Amino acid sequence: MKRQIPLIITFSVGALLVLAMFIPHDPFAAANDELSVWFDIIASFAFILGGGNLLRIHGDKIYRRRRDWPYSIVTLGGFLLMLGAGLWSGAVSRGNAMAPGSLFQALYVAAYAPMMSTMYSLLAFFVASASYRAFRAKTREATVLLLAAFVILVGRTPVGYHLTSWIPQPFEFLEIPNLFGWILAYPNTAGQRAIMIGIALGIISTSLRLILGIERSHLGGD
Amino acid sequence: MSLLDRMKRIDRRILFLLMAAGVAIPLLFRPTLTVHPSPIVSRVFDKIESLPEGSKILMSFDYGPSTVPENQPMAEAIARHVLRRRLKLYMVSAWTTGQAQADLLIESVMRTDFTDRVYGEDWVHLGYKAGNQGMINAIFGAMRNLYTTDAAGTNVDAIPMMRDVQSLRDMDLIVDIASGFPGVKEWIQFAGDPGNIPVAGGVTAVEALLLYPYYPRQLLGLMGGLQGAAEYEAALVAKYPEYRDDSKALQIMGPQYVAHLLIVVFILIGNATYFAERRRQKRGRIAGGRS
Amino acid sequence: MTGVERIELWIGALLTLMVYSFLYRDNPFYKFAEHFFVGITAAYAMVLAFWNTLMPNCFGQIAPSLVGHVLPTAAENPANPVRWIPLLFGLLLLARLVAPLAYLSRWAMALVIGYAAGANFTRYLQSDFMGQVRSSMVPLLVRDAGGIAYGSSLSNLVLVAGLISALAYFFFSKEHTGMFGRASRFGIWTLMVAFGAAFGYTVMARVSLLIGRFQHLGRWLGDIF
Amino acid sequence: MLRVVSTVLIVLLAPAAQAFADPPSPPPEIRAADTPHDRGRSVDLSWSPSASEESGGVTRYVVQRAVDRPEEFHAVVTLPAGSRAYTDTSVRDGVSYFYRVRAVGPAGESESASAGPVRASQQWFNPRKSNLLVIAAVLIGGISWFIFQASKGRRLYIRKIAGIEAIDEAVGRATEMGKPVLFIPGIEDMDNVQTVAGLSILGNVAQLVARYETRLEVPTRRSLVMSVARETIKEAYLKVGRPDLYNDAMVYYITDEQFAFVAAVDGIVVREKPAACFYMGAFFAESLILAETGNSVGAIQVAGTAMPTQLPFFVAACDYTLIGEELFAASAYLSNDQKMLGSLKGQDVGKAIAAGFILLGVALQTAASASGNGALVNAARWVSSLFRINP
Repeated sequence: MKRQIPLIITFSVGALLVLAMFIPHDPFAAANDELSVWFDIIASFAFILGGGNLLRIHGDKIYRRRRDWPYSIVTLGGFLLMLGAGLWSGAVSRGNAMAPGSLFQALYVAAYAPMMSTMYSLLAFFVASASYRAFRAKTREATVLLLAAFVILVGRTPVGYHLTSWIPQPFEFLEIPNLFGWILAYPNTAGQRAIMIGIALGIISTSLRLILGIERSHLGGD
Repeated sequence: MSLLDRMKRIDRRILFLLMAAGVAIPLLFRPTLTVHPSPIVSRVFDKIESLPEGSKILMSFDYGPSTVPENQPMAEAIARHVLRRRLKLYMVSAWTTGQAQADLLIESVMRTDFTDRVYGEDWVHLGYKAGNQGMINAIFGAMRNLYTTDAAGTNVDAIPMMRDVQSLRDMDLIVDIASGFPGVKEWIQFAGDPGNIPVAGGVTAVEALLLYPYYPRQLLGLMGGLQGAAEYEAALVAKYPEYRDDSKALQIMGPQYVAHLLIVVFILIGNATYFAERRRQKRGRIAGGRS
Repeated sequence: MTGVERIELWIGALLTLMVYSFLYRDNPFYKFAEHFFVGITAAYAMVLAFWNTLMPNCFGQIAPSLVGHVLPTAAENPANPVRWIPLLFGLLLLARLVAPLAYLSRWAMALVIGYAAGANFTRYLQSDFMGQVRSSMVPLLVRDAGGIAYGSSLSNLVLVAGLISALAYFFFSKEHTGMFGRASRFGIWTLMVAFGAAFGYTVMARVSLLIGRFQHLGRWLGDIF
Repeated sequence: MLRVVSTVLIVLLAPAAQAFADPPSPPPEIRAADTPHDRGRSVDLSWSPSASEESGGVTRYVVQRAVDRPEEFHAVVTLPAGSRAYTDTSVRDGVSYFYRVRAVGPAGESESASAGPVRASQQWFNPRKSNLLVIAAVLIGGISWFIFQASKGRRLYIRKIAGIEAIDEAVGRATEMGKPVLFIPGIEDMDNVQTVAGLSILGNVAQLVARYETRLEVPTRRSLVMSVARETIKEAYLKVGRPDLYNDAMVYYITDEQFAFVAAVDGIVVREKPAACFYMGAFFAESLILAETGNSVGAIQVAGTAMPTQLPFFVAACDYTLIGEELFAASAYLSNDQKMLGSLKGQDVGKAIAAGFILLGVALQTAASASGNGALVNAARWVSSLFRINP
């Protein structure tokens, strides 16, 4: 039973959504819309589940004095501060927690946004170290990858233009800016498309297995 | 230790430092550069340019602060263009962080350059709804299923420009400014393709490549990364020169170029070291065989 | 700059420097920023889900008059008892936090997975399978005003050959030997060109982010001096 | 100065003013019909342009609607001059509507005759999607056939996937070094099929880990993924007879924000120094941050993703990478379940169909372009239309 009911739910919901694609009549059409909202609501509960787990994990860490436990106080402090600010800000401005001037919005601007952007910008440094370390012509495949990357990198700068602008007219397609566009439009599209078609089939067959209940590792044991 | 060994074992922190300097120094001097719009960007510009007055443009803010340097200039350029042409702008967001970005845009565009355009008649901010692609699917069927109010909590029935909007099909163009999932791909899959609504995108350079296969049949046009934003700004400035000073993307192309060249140099040195090392090993092997 | 803006700028700049310190090595400043970041973001997601989804689309539709005290617009719509169902499933999800009832959360999970499978099935079939197959049907011989356009014809050949051979690489039920092996080898090369192009193209995006941060730090330095 | 300007204006505007003297002629023809193949609540309108439109005598059209009788018309929408059609999506099903279009110009307005009654209704099948239905049926058929074959015990050949052996090797090395194994099942939620594939690979890795008695760390960005990952690992430990080694603490939720998650994982990597890192599922920009940090502590890294944007970074920075569809293939391959392998074979049928039709389309297009033959052009168009999305 513990397994049957989830399998029935998955099958009915999945099959209903597939059918709704072809049957524009109610109840299929309406169910399609309604299920989207339901999904949305369940996803919102997942955030609450996440918050609950966070409290549990860090509370436990502090209680047991695990390694680095004082930092868990920082996490919990930030969590409770943001949660309180958000619930308060929403309550006083008709549900718009991000109303300009609210504490919640201020925390977002002062702390959330800068840290997020900074973490993201670490990529510029890691791209540099990866190009030094990993982009080496070790094999024929690696060489092809390297050459394509090289043309695109140079092609995005004015240097690309100046480097090859001397090439005479009938061979102008060899100029780096032209080569840049060509690589993107043809070999790149060919590769991306093959990946996309493959992935689409992977997703289709995995979805089918899920709907039919063949793939059920996510449900765990009985 | 030989130069080769030193290059091989270079501390990556030195590379980090070089990168930081490569961006910071040209940022201080700000060289000026010229940019020409490529066809994939022009198609978006031309579409907005050709729509009759009063046409409806849905703009989705599907990004967050982390990609502001790339996405915000695109969003601003589009918003300026749309309002300037007296088209109607509907702003939504499928990302939790998108709503705040739309607010920032309202500050920097609507409240500064277009104070004569009326909220609710020329533009409306509907805000974020959760659900990712499900959200797009839901408003494709019926807008009011999710958007019963705008971002400020006003009932949509009280908003004039929402009266003749039932679903996404009523839009003349969807412009998605995005940096990941859900993004342009989902707008194509859940709105553009099923409803035959033109979808244009403004995405980070990373996402752009992924979208090329949809162009031009399923995707009207695309601004890819800062370069794409700069190209759109260039097209806008060519037609409406008064926006020259608002062109944020055009102004930071200099550090971009230096950083690119730096990475090219890293790749070259990395490979030179690798080949020198390989030659040394080969020579060593031969010598070893002889003894 | 107002006082609040100045505080925001200072907090932002200091947190930025704390995160960057990780590039040198792990240290207490980074640990502080990391743990603080985790805490506020988890709450942020919860708050937005609560105010933007749960209140208007769930609680507001179940008990409009009750929610109407905080969210006046909710009271304008009639009650929609159907929304009890997702509420129930949402609560089942939280059953995970109570050990003996944990298995009930699988029901909610099953609904999520069923939704994902059903929605993805037709969407990917439509946009990524059919759309891509159709766009690939290009002529290998392109004509223009002056006769045969050799450049475009050759480009189309590269597109088709690259695509078919890359598809061959993804063929799992056949040994990659002989003719088929050579095709799949060419397929890998096509994939590598695509990857190289993606890498090269991406660098611009990554650098833009760094520029954005430096501009932020620049404003902060400007405020100090 | 003012006089000059006004004179110029009068001279310029005089001919135009003449055209505006009369009200515009009404749109001569209007048609209204229920929008076909839809879910109802929609009526398609179209009309022929007013004869005055060309001379600039029309500035806009106002679509009007009446209920039950062609009286008491109310405006539905105002459209700019040049409009020829409108889809009214603000109607109710089963109600009779009448429509007319009013042409409005500088010199007045005029109305078309009314069209109707028209009733909106829902249809039971959308024939525009019939090609989608056929292709879906073929794929479902192909996949199900091989699943059925496999379940009857027929052995199916599936080639080796390069990254898979690397998984064994990496877990082995972590055991030797006495260091933990880090597994990240992507950063997307359970509604992404890649996450499901990543988790089924996790099930396999967990079996190895349990057998070798190594430590496993699974930080997740989504609470749902955490729940499922726990179930998966618990079952894997049970399968190899080591349920005693399992505990919930090895899988933990961090936060839903992408970069806060990355910040925390980076911290875990530099502090715990795992000897093997697995990244299996959907990844975004963090791919390179994770892979470079993992590399800096000397871990063996195996990645697998169907995110084309991140593949280049994993390919460059990791030791092995499962590319695109290989991620799904690996999850089926590792499960060693014949039914899963059968569905993998079904996927190959899909690829063969794609490649076959692409080649057929290309051949027909080429022949049509070379010969200009009308029949070939039509044939090429027909083949292409089989895969159309928006008829």
